[in-house]
Amino acid sequence: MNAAPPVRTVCPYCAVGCHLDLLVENGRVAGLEHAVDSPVNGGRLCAKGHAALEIVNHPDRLQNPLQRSASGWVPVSWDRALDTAAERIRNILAAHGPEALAFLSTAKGSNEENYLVQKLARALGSNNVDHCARLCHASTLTGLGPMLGMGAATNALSDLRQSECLFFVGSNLAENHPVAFRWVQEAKDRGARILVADPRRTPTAWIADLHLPLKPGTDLALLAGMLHVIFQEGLQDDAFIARRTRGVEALRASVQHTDPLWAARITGVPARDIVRAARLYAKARRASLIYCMGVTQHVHGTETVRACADLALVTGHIGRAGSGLFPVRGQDNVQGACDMGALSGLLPGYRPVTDPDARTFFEKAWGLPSGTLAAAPGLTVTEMEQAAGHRVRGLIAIGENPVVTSPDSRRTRENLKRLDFLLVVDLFLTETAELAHLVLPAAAWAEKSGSRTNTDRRVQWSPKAVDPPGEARPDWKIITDLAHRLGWDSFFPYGSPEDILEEIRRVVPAYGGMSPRRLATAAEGIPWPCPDETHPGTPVLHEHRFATEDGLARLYPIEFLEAPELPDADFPYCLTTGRVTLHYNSGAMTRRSPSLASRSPYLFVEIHPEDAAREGLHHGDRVRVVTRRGALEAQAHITGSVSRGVVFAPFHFPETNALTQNVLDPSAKIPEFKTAACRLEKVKGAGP
Amino acid sequence: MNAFLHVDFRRCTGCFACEAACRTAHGGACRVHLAFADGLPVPLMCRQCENSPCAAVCPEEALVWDKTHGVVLLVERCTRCGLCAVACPFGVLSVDPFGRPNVVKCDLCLGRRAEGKRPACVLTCPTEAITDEPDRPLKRRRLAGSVPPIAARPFSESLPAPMGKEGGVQGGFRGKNPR
Amino acid sequence: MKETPADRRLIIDLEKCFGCFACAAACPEKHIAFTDHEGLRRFRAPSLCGAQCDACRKACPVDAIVLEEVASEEPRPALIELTWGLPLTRCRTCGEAFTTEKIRQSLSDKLAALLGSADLALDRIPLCPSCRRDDEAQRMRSATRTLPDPLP
Amino acid sequence: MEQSVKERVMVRLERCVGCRSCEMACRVAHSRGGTLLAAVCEEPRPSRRIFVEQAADSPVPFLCRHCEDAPCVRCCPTGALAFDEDSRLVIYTGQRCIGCHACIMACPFGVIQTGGGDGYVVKCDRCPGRDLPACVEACPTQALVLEGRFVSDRRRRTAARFVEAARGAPHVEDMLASGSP
Repeated sequence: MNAAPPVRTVCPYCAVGCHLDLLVENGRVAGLEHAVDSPVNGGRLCAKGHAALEIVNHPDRLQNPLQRSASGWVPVSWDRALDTAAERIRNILAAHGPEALAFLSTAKGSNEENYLVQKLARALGSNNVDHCARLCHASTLTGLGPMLGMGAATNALSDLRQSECLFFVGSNLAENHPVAFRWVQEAKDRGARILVADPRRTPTAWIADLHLPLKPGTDLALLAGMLHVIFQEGLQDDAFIARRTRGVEALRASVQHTDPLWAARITGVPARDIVRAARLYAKARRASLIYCMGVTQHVHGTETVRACADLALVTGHIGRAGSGLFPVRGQDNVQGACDMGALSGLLPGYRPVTDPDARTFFEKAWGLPSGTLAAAPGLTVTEMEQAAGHRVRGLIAIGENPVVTSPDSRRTRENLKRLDFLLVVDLFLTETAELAHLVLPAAAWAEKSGSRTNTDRRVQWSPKAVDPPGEARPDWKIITDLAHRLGWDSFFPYGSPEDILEEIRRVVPAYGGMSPRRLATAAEGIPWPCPDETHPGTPVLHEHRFATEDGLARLYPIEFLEAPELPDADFPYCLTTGRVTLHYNSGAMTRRSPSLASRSPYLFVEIHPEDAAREGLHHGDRVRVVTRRGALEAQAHITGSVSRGVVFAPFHFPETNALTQNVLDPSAKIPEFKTAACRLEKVKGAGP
Repeated sequence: MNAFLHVDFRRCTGCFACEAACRTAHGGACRVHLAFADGLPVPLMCRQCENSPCAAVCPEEALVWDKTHGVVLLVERCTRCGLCAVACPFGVLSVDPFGRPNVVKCDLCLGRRAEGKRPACVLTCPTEAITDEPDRPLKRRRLAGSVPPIAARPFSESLPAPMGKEGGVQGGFRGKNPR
Repeated sequence: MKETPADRRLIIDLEKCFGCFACAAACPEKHIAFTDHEGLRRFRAPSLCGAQCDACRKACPVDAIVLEEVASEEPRPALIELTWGLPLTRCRTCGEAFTTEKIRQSLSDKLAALLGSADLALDRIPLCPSCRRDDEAQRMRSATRTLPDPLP
Repeated sequence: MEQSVKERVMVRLERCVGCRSCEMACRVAHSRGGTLLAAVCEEPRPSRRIFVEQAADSPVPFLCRHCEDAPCVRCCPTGALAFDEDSRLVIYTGQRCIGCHACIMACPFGVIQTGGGDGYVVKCDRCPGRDLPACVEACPTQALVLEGRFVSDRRRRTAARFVEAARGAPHVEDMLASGSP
């Protein structure tokens, strides 16, 4: 063969962490090779993975720092850009103090980059650092943290194939993590039962033995109903409960009245199916519960996550191979970004900022003067956006696109416009970057090396394959340079991502054994916790004890609460949002990929045939969806795969989140994305 | 491998990986088409018909069926008249009068197979819905019993017992073990 | 188009031509052009051709092209543009024009004879390729009873 | 044409011992030579239309069930597969087949395969020349039987079970399994 051997990188899209072999010719990514020998994906790649090259070589990539001027964008040199940024940041610090500054970190960046962002923010005295995990799995952290001691997937995804029963709650694995779905299919081939609770008949539900099409926002009632059946019929694992958990009595009392008939009334799922689901899940020898944003993106996200964990705990389906609890993450490094403490209330390694010992430890480790780290938790993503232009005067957004991803996005846009200084670091001139004062060009995944942690806690090293286009730079370099200009040079002495990883190993015990050399040679990465160099990593969590103080899991009682906005006479339908297979989150990457966008080019909403008939809508009509916050126009797709009364819209298009509610889960601060009351209006005079 | 790709569309999740892989492998036009019936996907590509209508109508006999390669285009004979595209009952063949390649159809990844690799869509399909070894899915289907996955049914009225628990193949022949 | 003594007369047999584009694809000089517009496939070609090849004649599947030497004694014919058109056929389902009526007819007959039945020709040939795919998807799904009932 | 409804082949699962005699008999019956010796030497190898698979705990023979509203018939684009109302069998006509393999993909039982013969796919044709299909004839334990016999046998078994249950003697299952029907 000619040329250099392919470079094995980790796919930049979802959290499965597939390997992608890049062919490099003349310093450019020329093609990709299926990584057939990879234990992660065995050569498989989804459509987004295949299209990843279109992002690296995209003509619209930013190549120079851009500064806003009266006449539009002006390309400036890096020196000038960084100087400007440092000066503006210093001005804000001087005038308003560190609380007026906020950092949006990114789950698309490596562990090292997230670590640096939070370190810079905290060194400046601000805990206002957060990232998009707040919008997807924050409730997992607040829910599972106190129960199990750790808010992460308990098993490797490949463990799914050993399960005899897979229960999906609000997760559409087939569409969102296609490559991981092969393990589900494999389990099914071995005779496993698949249960899917989802208001839509998603591709995951196509292979389900039992599909529970519940009303959006009623997952908690369904889970409570199932727990009632389990206790009623004595299907719980009493030995496991006695040995490893606390608080079962309170839980049992709380589900005393939540019988299947009650749950059926609330969820719209026949009681018979709830009973059947409970029996199938509880009786299986090995069962897995997979949940996703259908559970977390609710006002009651934390409670629902806890109900999921309760279900897994009382049946003993946790802490064994093939039995686990899987909060499936969306982004390639959302797990890592959380581990690195890019969260307003948590320091690296999930140590709370309110803990004085933790603060002292990090002040020592980082060589900062005592008292530098702020004790109060900072603002979360949604709070930052609400406070932007008011309390928050300066925002540094790295690889985030809040104008598309935030709920009630119209208000977010207004707020961002009022900022004194908005710095955006991104690959493209995104919807958010268009509002910025300064835009810095970042390097894509193939243009920088770094470690990334996928959804089953495996830390993988992704090496650099090519140089960034033009003057674009990797995020870690940008942050280091910015820190130097802010006068923190001695605290940011990094010359490469490897240097940063060495520091991470010292301060985050779970990453202790992950030397750059070891990561680079581990074929499928190392699952944390991995405390030292000889430790093989931990594929199954909670095998012998939970990560709580006394090693016992806490069971939490369930209290059912209704969704904050129920359909009424004016807004008779329930709008729910989700992903489609060809697009990814804000669409900043996928909507720019010609091959993906051509197959799914426009926004659509799915409507049940009966509802469509009532509204006089036909397939392909233009329809206006109106909520109390705004309206969007889209093409109507009439399909029987959504339940009656439910309207579904994918959230990859900027229009969608103008409609969603900005009410937050009180502890996780995650917004209610999944339910909103809406009405449908036919748009006159426009054909398909 | 057999000279056709076996599609078990009941396993397809409509993830478009096959289309993307095909585009990557052939650099351009895609030869796999995901068609949808009421929202459910069916991947379609050249079926490599052994007595194929496209070959039958070709005036130059440029399309021939071969035991190992399926329906092969002999480029030097082809005049790009486009009759094959009209004759193909599955609509998976198209002719570009001026472009290259002239006939766009699944060639079972001829180039990749020459290098000892499997066809791109087969390799990349996450659920093994497309395969070049039909024996595997057929055997799997025989063992899975008579009823295909519930797939489309909203509520399963009866859940047959899983394999290997209560013995024998369930729900299969009328002559089920009475025990 | 240069006029050289070796020009040959291009004669199209409109009875035979059924409107494929083999000649247009074959001509190395791209003298023959076609457009599909408003239900008609319109061909344009020069009446005289100086190229020393007979690619178009060889490519024509129905032998509708004759290249006739212009005898040296006869007066030089004027170079005009030949245009001819054939009606296109529209897809039975979506109405998209996808081939000429004459090709569709000829293939239908041919396939019916070949298979001893008209099933295929009647079912699929009147559809455009994309509708054939949809039809096939529908047929496969309904044959295997994997089409869903709407959710309640 | 000696036409009448052809009885289908049924399987008494409890009797199958997995000897694969049916597969062999099927190959021989569908070989050109028609004898075991000829079939062994024949090239290409004659194809079988019955498959004995090892399921979880017992061997199971699979063959075409001649569905009355069959997926393979419904998706055949040329009508090469059709349900014959007279014999009540799914009949394959090789001359009309274009070999598109759609039936192979559609058959929920996985009993249609590619192969030679007078067409492009092979499936059970219930041995048109014979009174008793080759597999039924060859089965040493009579696990494969024709429909009529199968049904009457099942009826007798059930009746016997009721009688035995009424008398309180539980041994009938064992007797039936060991003795002849």
